[in-house]
Amino acid sequence: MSILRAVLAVPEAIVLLALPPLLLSVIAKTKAKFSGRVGPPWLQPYFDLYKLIQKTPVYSRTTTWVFRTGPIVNLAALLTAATLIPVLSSDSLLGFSGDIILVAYLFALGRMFTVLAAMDTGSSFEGMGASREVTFGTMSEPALFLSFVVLAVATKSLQLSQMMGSGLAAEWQVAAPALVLVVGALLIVLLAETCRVPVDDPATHLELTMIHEVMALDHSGPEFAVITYAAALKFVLLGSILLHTAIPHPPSLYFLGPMLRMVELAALACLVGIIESMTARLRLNRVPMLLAGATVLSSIAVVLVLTGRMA
Amino acid sequence: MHVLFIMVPVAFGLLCLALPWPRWQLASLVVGSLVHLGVTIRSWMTETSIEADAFFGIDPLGHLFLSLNSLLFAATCVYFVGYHRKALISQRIFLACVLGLLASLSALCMSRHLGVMWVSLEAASLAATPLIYFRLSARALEATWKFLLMNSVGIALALLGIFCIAVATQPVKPAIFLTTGDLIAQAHRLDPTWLRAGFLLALVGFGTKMGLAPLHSWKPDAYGEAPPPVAALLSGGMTLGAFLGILRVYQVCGAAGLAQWAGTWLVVFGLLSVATAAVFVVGNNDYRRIFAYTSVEHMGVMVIGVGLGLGGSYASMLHAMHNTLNKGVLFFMAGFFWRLYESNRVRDVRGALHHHPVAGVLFLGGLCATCGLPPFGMFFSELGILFAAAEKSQWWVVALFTLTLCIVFVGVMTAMLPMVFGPPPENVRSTPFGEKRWRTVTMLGSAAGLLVLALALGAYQPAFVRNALTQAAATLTLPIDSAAIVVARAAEARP
Amino acid sequence: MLGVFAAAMMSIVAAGPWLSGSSPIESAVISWPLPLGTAHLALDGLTAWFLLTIGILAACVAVYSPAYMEGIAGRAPAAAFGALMCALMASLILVVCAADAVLFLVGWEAMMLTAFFLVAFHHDLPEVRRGAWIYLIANHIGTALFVLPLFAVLTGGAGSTEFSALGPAAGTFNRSTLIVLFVLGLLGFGTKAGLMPMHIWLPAAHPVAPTPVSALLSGLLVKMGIYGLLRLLTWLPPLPTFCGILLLIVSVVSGVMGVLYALAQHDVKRLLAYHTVENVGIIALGISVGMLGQSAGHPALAALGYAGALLHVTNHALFKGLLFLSAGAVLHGTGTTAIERLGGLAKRTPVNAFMFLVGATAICGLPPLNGFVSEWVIYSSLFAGVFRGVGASGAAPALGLVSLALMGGLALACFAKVFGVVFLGQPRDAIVSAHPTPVRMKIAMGGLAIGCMLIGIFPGQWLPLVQSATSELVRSMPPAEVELAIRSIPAPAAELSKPIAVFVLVVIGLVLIRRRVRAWATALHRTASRVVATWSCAYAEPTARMQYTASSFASSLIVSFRALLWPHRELVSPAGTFPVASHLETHAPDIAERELFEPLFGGLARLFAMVRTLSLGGESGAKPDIAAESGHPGPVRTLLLGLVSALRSGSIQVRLAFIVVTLVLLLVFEAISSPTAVNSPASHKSVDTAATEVKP
Amino acid sequence: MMSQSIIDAALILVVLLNLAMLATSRLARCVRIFAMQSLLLAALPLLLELQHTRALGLHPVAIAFGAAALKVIVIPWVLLRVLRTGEIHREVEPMIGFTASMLLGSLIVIACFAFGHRLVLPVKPQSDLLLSVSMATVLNGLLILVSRVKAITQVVGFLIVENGVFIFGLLLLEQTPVLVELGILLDLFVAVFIMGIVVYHIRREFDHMDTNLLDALKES
Repeated sequence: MSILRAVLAVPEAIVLLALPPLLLSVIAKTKAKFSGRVGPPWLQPYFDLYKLIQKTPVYSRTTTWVFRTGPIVNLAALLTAATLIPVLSSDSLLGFSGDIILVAYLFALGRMFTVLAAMDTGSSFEGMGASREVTFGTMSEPALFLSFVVLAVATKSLQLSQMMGSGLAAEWQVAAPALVLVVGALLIVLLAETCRVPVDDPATHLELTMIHEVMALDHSGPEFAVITYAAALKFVLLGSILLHTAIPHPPSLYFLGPMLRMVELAALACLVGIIESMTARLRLNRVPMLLAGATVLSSIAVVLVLTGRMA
Repeated sequence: MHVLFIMVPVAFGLLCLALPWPRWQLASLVVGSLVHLGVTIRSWMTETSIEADAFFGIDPLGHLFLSLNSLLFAATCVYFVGYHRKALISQRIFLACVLGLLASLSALCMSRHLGVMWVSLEAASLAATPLIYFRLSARALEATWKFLLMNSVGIALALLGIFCIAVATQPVKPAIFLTTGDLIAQAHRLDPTWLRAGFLLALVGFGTKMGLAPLHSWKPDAYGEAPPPVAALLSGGMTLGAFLGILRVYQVCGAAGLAQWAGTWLVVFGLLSVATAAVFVVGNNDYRRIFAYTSVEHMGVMVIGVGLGLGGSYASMLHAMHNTLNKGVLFFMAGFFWRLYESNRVRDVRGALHHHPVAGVLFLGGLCATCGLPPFGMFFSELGILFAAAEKSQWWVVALFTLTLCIVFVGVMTAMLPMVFGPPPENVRSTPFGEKRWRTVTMLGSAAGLLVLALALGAYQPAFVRNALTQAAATLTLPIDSAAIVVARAAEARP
Repeated sequence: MLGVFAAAMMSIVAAGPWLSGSSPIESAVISWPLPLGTAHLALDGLTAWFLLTIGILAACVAVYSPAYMEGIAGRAPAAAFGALMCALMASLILVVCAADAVLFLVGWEAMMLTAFFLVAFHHDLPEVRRGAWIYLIANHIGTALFVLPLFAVLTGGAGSTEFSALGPAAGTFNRSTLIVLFVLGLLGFGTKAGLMPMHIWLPAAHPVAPTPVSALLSGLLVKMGIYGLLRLLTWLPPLPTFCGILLLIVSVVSGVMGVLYALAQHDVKRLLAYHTVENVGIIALGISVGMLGQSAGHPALAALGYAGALLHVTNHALFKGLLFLSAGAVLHGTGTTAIERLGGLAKRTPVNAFMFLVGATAICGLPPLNGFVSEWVIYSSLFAGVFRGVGASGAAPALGLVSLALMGGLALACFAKVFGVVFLGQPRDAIVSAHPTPVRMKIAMGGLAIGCMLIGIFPGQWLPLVQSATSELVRSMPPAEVELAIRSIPAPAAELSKPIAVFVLVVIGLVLIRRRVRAWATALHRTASRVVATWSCAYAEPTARMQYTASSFASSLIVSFRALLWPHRELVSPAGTFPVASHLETHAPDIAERELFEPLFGGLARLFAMVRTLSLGGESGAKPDIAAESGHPGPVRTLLLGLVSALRSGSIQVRLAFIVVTLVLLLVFEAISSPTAVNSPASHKSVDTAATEVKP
Repeated sequence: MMSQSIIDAALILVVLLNLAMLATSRLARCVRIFAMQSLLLAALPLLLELQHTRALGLHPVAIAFGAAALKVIVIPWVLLRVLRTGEIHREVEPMIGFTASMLLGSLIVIACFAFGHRLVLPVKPQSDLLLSVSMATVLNGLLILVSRVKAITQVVGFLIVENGVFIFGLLLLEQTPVLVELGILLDLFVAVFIMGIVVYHIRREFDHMDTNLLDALKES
């Protein structure tokens, strides 16, 4: 890794850390526009985080250290994943052959600890949310891996930054249909993993219908801030995986690339906002169908790629 | 030397009849068997030679079986001291019959002449008859009648078979005796047709006595009703005698170049026996009858081994040895449980391990030995037979053998494990004889002795044991593939 | 116990030099006369790897057991337990060290037997007896029906029982024989390893065995099945692709079904047993990739697959051992392992909770623990398989990938359920009290936990150890490429360790930051954090009964996989204005047990009963329906009736008839089969003349 | 030569006695028939020896007298005594009717004669009938064993089988040494003696001799 890359990594990292809340407010703004409201100020998420951080937390007497560590481990896992996933520039800091597996399992680690932290309260609502979280997580994982298989086979690599970099741009001419399916699958995975409509509605206050929010019912103060931030970060990471797959940048545009990527992320946020405004939440027992659909899409893509490679 | 083997038991048996006091009778029984054992051990020290055309002589095969019998009898007599009850009608006759059985079996093992062998085998079964009727109950009587009649018919057929062999020797000039030595030497000149007929008749006859399926049906009754020590003698000793009878005839057939043909029949009967045992063990509720069927199974295994030749017959000898030891242990323990729980039924005997730990452990050991689990010897013998079958690439034998043995294992374990494990039932007495510990000690001691011996010989095989087994196996297989016969045949064919 | 510990240490020491460098095979023939075969021991890379596994786990169990057995006071003496454990150790070591078929089988059966006695240790309880029985029968059937014939075929071909002779002999077999051998091995060793559908003994035996024994069963005995399979593969030449795909499918089935059943269990130890099935599936997945690589001639692929399998063998031994010991601590403390009755143990036994969490994280294959390392290697081998297009042009490895991912997710769900319900929240059953965990047990668990962490955080130092073992497995391939392939195994590990280190550092950093922030916030408001009742949407006083139960937690997943599980739910939904006593239960009885084995055994038993009663009296199944035929019986029916009644009576005539019939059949058969038996009168004369001229 | 025809006649008579045994309905008569048959058989070795070599050797004489003493006098005496002491209901009670068993028996005889003269002996026997007759006798004995229910009749059946074997033994008169044959006879005697005792016990235990009722022991 060249000195230049190292130097450039610093501002990129800063941007990466600063970006997520903004995307949240982009989504909020979009939804506000659609419902004809003004919406909160652009920096509202940052204010919220600051407010939460300086609050003194309230703990249930049922909880243990697991309750406190859960959010931290989750955030740490996501931050580690961020060093492997190409976010703005199309290569990653610590990427190595086989890092896709690590990324997937880091997400899983985060989920595990969020769920455990939720169950630590012993409240039936959190238990409910945890159950749904693991259910949907389990079901979205095959779709994610199958999409990875497609990309890996297409680019003959197990390193995210190579699977989605300029290598993929060439593949789009060859295996476009497969990749389109993969993009679809990844979009569904994104919505499910970041608990967005149609899988989950972060805006609702009916605990019985919630997944992600209900798990955080008892978290307060800094823990809650960490959770909120981690959710946003997860959105950014999965979103950039989606974008790098859908719109691989040719290496020709050097520093334009990251800028462009930020715009695309904002656009993705808008898209999610639009989806949330247009569609209604699915019934919970319909959600597995959606995820199964994602799995089907990606498996068809796998078949296409394998047969295509045989031909 | 040879005379001693027969005269010692006879003498002590007469002593039993003569002595008025029960204790002394018992003493003479034990002493007699122990002296016999001593003579046997002595015979291993000294080199024994066989004179030709003598009625008696000790060849490796007979020597092995003789020693096994002697050992089993010694253990059983010690056991019986602990087992027997005071109010015993005609104890003297019983003891005399035990020693008579020993004498006739010794004669059988040493006999070099088919006729003499037949006589002593018949004598053995006649001596065994009163032993089975020991309990003087209706069931015992029925068992006795069935045993007596079936064995007599079988033995008559065996005699017919021996006569057929005699007919087969008629072309041999000058005429020869029916001594095994002569027969094997002259085998290539025997009339094959009559030899075959003789073999089949002898197989059925001795097979009835040995308890091969479908001729086995006297076994469960006799073993179920006879007092357990007697059952041990029958299943460990007398069956060996009948087996020896078959082996003698098989030797002749082998020498005459009919080994393949005879072996096939042996394998068929063996598989049939193991399969029958498998069918009848599963779900059986009388543990002595189950043991009887395992005896049928083990007879089958031995016969299969011999039928496979070469490696198989060594494994078969090994199996015969361990069968004797193992049957001793099983029936000794059966007798102990009979005294402990006063029932033959499996479901009445529970939780032996808690109830009487030593007995439980011994019984468990016996079970493992029966089912052919290492480090007991039957594991090796059955494995050896399996390998022998595979080496001859007789895949059907391999498949049926493993399958049926597996079923027997399942049946035995399913029936017997609950006897050992779990909580014992109420209202059973803690020791069979109240305060008389020495009885318990003698019974369990003799069982433990046999079990330890089986364990030792299973895990570790001293050189002389291996020699004995291999030599015995050699007498079964060597004439078959020795070049001498081929040469002789060629010489016959030339003029 | 000391003996066990010593043996464990010895095996580790013995294994040491072989793992560092692949030195030549060291073999020793002991002058111990067995009735059959030779007492020939040998030590190679593969053996060393399994010795290492045995050593580590057994040592910790040896430290753990005494304290545990003191707690669980049974009627059986502790001395017997110790002796049996030593015997089990000896037989385990014998199995991996044996270089002779007979010796191997001796060790194999001895291991089965000693483990049986250990499983049946608390045999006062009926369920213990049943579990032990199932264990014994299943294992013996596996051995007797499949392993023994396997070795019979091999030794029959080789003409010797030496392992060294088996390889060359196997080289001469034809294709179909090889497939038969492999299938026999798969069935036989698969039974021991607990591959579906031969797995039924694991969920039966593990819950009832004393916990240290369950740990050994699941950590070591099951691995002996894997060892046997690998040993078999070292002898066989590269097999047809079909075999690899078969193994892959079997392992996928056992993996997915295993974890699904685990999800449906209500007893911690039973659940862990099903997870053993799953992990064995993962190991077998690696092996199958290795086989595919071998049959397609890709040494690198083969090496990667086998290496992943071997690594997972050891890792599974570590974390499954840890989990079982921790579950044992729960049992030791509370006296139950029923998930629904437990809860909130993290407050009362925090150390044990931490141990269990480590194990759970590891078994879910989550970084930064050892489970992830091996699963990562297997993943990359599967990806490589897809790239190379082995196994139905890459479809098989792709299937493997997806199902492995599915297994990961389900395992996560499962252990979230266990840990969340057992250790978190409040105690669900007030009467269940928890004693503290004894120190020695803590030490033992700590050892295993540290092992998991070390392997997980420093994979770069761990992976090279597996090289010599792997090279044993791919020896049949061109050595140069093999050398290269072996070298290439641990290369990415160094890369892998970087981000894992980052993760650990980030966690530590965040914790520190969290401290500072809290201090700062407290300084700001001069109020420390408050502790109140769980809010849970403003219930005034949430009780323990209001917690989410394990069944409900798992039910959504179980329901969505009901096509595979066939669970039956008992849902008494609340009804009426004042609903009372409503509850939900989901049970998933084992399909293999219910649909395959019970009918099989039942049928056999019935058949035998019929044969028995028909041939020698007793209650005959056939007689009534013949007798029931009304009206005047015709001749045929009379004959039948007569036959049946004759057979039913134990009468002496029938038995004599058996003899006669047998005899007649034999003679007739001979007379027909052999032409020499009956001569024509023509030849009579010649014989007469011969006889006369012989007569003087 | 005439002795030849005498021998053949004797053999035929033996066979007829078998059939008579199958037909008779009285236990005592069964025993007596057996005794007569044994008498014929005891005479046979002498006849054969006379025909073979004009002089009488020790061997056949010993055999003849041993057999006669045992089978003609002692054993029938034992059996009849058992019959008398236990007031045994004197009917035979066959499982297969008399006529049926007669038919079966004669079928057996025919088959044996048809098959027997096709069998080649290595050395020409003194009489071609020996082989067939012995086979017929053995099989008839077995038939009695299987088809009769009285314990005593089964003993007689066993004795008939022994007689058949004895006839076969005559084929190799010069081979089997005297010792063995006497041993065989002795065994036979002891066997029957013990059988007699057991039969006596059976009667005392069950006060019947009907072996049909001896089926308490069976698989359950």
